[in-house]
Amino acid sequence: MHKQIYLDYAATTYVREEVIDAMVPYMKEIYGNPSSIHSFGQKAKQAMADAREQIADVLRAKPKEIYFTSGGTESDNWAIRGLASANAKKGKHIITSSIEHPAIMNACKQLAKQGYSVTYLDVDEFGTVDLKQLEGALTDETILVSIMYANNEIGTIEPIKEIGRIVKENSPAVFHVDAVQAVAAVNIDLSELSDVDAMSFSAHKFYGPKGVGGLFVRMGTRIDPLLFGGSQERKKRATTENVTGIVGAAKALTLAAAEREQEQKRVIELRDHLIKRVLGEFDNVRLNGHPTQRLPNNANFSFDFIEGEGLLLRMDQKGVAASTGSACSTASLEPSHVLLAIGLPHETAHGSYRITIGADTTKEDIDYTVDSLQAVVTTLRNLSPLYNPNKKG
Amino acid sequence: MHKQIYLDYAATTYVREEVIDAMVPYMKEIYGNPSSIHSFGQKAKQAMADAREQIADVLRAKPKEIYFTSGGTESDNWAIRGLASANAKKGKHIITSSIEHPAIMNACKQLAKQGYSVTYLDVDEFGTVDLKQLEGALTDETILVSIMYANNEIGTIEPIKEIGRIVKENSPAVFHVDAVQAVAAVNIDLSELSDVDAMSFSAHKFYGPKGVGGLFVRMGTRIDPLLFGGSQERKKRATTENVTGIVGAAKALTLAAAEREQEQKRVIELRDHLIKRVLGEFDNVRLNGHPTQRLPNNANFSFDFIEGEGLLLRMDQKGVAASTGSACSTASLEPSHVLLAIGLPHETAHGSYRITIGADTTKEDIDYTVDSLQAVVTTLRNLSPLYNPNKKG
Amino acid sequence: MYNEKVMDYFYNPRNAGELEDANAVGEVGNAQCGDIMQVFLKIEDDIIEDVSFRTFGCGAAIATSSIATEMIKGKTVDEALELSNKDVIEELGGLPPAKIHCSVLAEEAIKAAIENYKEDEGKAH
Amino acid sequence: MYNEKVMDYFYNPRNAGELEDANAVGEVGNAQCGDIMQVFLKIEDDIIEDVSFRTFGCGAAIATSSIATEMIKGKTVDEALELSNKDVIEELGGLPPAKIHCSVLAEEAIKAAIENYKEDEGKAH
Ligand SMILES: Cc1ncc(COP(=O)(O)O)c(C=O)c1O
Ligand SMILES: Cc1ncc(COP(=O)(O)O)c(C=O)c1O
Repeated sequence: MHKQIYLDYAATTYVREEVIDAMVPYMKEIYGNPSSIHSFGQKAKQAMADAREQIADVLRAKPKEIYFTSGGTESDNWAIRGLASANAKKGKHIITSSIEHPAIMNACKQLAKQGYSVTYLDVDEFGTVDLKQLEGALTDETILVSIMYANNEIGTIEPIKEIGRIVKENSPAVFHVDAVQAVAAVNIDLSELSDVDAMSFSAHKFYGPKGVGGLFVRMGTRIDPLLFGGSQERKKRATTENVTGIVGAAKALTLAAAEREQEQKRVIELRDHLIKRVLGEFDNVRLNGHPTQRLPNNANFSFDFIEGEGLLLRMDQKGVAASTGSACSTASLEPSHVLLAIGLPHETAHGSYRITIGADTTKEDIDYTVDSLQAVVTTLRNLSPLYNPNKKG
Repeated sequence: MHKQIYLDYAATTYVREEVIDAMVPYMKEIYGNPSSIHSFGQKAKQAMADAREQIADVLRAKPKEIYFTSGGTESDNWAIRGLASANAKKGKHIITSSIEHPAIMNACKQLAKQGYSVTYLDVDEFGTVDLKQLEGALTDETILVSIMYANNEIGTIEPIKEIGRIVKENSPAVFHVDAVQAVAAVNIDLSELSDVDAMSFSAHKFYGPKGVGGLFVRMGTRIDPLLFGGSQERKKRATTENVTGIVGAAKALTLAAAEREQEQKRVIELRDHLIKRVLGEFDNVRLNGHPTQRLPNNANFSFDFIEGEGLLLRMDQKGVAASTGSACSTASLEPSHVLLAIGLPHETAHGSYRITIGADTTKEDIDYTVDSLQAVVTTLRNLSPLYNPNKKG
Repeated sequence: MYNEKVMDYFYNPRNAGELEDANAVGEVGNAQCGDIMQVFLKIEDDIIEDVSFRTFGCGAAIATSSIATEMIKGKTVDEALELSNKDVIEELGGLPPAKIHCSVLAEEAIKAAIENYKEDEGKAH
Repeated sequence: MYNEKVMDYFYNPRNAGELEDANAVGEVGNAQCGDIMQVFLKIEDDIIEDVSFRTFGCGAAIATSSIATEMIKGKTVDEALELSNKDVIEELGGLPPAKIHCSVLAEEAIKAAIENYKEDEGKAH
């Protein structure tokens, strides 16, 4: 068996040892239901309050502005539906981008079926949202704008502050940000990003547990619930709280924030080494996403003439686990909407390979990965009817 | 400090040691995203498939009929909204009972705002749904009936099989069952309960983790999603799956099923001992719920002349953690809708005290609890303007 | 949920029970709402010489009842009439938002008792 | 996701590459859809003496291409025409539902090659 190298940290992470240690007591001893008024319940409630405060501290928000959810998808769905319906009296127009995560895209499509109109903003070749188009699209009827902080496939970081300013200057809309890929990875200061009214995050992207996330909702922003039932989360989100997961999320985010500066530097070095080698050593390859405004850990390449699923599987056979935006891996038969939105031709979009670096990645891993890519890309190109070794792209 | 006695197992349970042990590897090693096609992802996917099969086995369902969610509330909300909207073309009438959990009640109220009509069935003094009224309420327009398997406050078990038969004989409606309190505690055979089309459960009620539950949806039953995004859970429920929680839920349910017979016997003995002592030793007390058709671990009493929150807190001071349906504990100022529905006068409803027994409960705990109740009830009655010690109720 | 002072007044209520020699009684609330308070006053020369209470209600209701009786003991009737639920909450160091309404009970019961006393006084003259 | 046999044919594709002395070539699919297959046949006396393929596509596309070439090698042209995508899937021991469409590629590419061959034959006569 080969060495196993995980390079798919954008898909999900393991849970850090310290986070597991922080969580276990909430399964064994402090297991009360936070809604219970007896001591078992009150201790759990206190743990949740502490976790909320820790997360608010990192994001420079108020604890009351943090609501816990079951993950990024619920946060995104809740934001889109809850903010739209709470503001439906003012208008029915929503703006988002054409490279959002399906959790935003499909929530918007649902609303479109219910009489809302949705504008999908274009992005340029680097994946940056078209700000001129945004400004032109905003009207007095626009009630909600949702733009991601950083794209999950190509890593492009959007100009959130600028977008917020344009939204507020030109419309009464509330501004939601899907920051699932950005929280922890980059420094987000919500006290400074004052035009951001709501923001989604998900713990399994930053070494916390799967199945827990959150939505920041700025004080004064009205939002209708998505889950109805008991009066948990100040009546905004019913269900017995996942105290263990919430404690884990807070621990993970606190650790990430404390180590961010140092870790970012390390990860960027690895990523740049990877990009330099791949662009230097391969023909007919391109780096997708923005050259500088990108997540520290993301490198997304398109290898011409080959298809991504085959690439991914053959790399997996060599022990390297990464991701692709190839159609074949998505069950939809369409290649990634993100790669198409940045203008890649279909055949190039099919050959994309996303490498996302994380806490355990070493320089040796990167070098092994590039060496393996050499072999795999050659093999697959030789198999490909599109490839003519004599004619270089 | 006193001994701490937890008697609120219906609110939530701790996570069993074996379940924690089963979960930890999925945080540390098998942490891939089940949607990833590399080996890390495929191992996680396999774990989820195994968990689904284990749960299906216990419930005598097919693995494909089990969908994972973030808990009982999401399952209930999803069932109500998803089944209603998938069947809205056939009609807009929904039937439920007046003692459902808020996760059902409030989901129904939301639909009522959207043009659905909802019938809330009465229950008798024991909390059993009125079957004659059900039969009369069913029409060709009835698309959904949702009745709980067992009530969370008073423990009454509803005649689900009979209800299913009546529903199917008199309407085209689909039949959903909120079995959050019943799954694991009682033996549910979905192959035999063939009129049940959907059923909710939640792992933190049976020594599994908080924040994970499921919805059984029988093959052929149409349901719209509640969470939109990626194509997880056969496109019915988007979000990166909580693999760790799902593995934990399956382990917990499997263990519970294996030990059920023996544990049920033990718990019923403790409960009956408790009921016998309380009814024998207190004046002006009543047992709420059905005398025989009740959850093995549930005893719910009303102590006249006193208010439940005070009772609960004073018992907590003595180290006993239980629950109350008192208004003051619910933030709504109305006492439990369940206690009012079984016909308790307000003042009696205010004095309710729910004891739910679990894996760690001993006979000594029960005796200590009854002894403590003696002291606390006396103290509070002496404080009460409603109590006249000379005049026995 | 409650702070320590509230818990203390709930677990160890001061002035609990029926006052044997009360010359004024007030009762407010009703069982349906889950809150009833009785206050017993012994008033002499316009001074509240002694006071006690009985309360059917939650922890906050009992604690506020108890501390309110302490707060008016030794005061003149007019001073006692000035006691507001805000004063009671302050004295307890705060209550959870959902429990603020409970503190009104004590204020009202004391007012009711004094009113009854004044009526009786009026009749006596 | 894929069974072992599929993985084997994907990792170690039989008959991969361009056949130097092919007398029939078929190509189907297009890069836009993410699937292209070329099949090269050397037909002699109505018998498929040799065969190879090149495929741009996912694991399933490559595996089905490869096994399909094996299945027609040594067969008559008419026998090869009878090969269906169902046969290919069966031979591989099954494919995930989302991948069934990939198996059509091989069937179609072989048919296209034989058609081209017959046309050329027709012209030669
Ligand atoms: C940008 C973005 N939004 C939303 C999500 C959904 O998060 P989750 O899988 O936790 O539901 C993800 C990741 O899956 C993401 O990358
Ligand atoms: C009958 C019933 N339904 C639904 C729920 C909601 O479950 P959860 O808290 O897991 O959302 C509960 C428990 O809280 C319950 O007892």
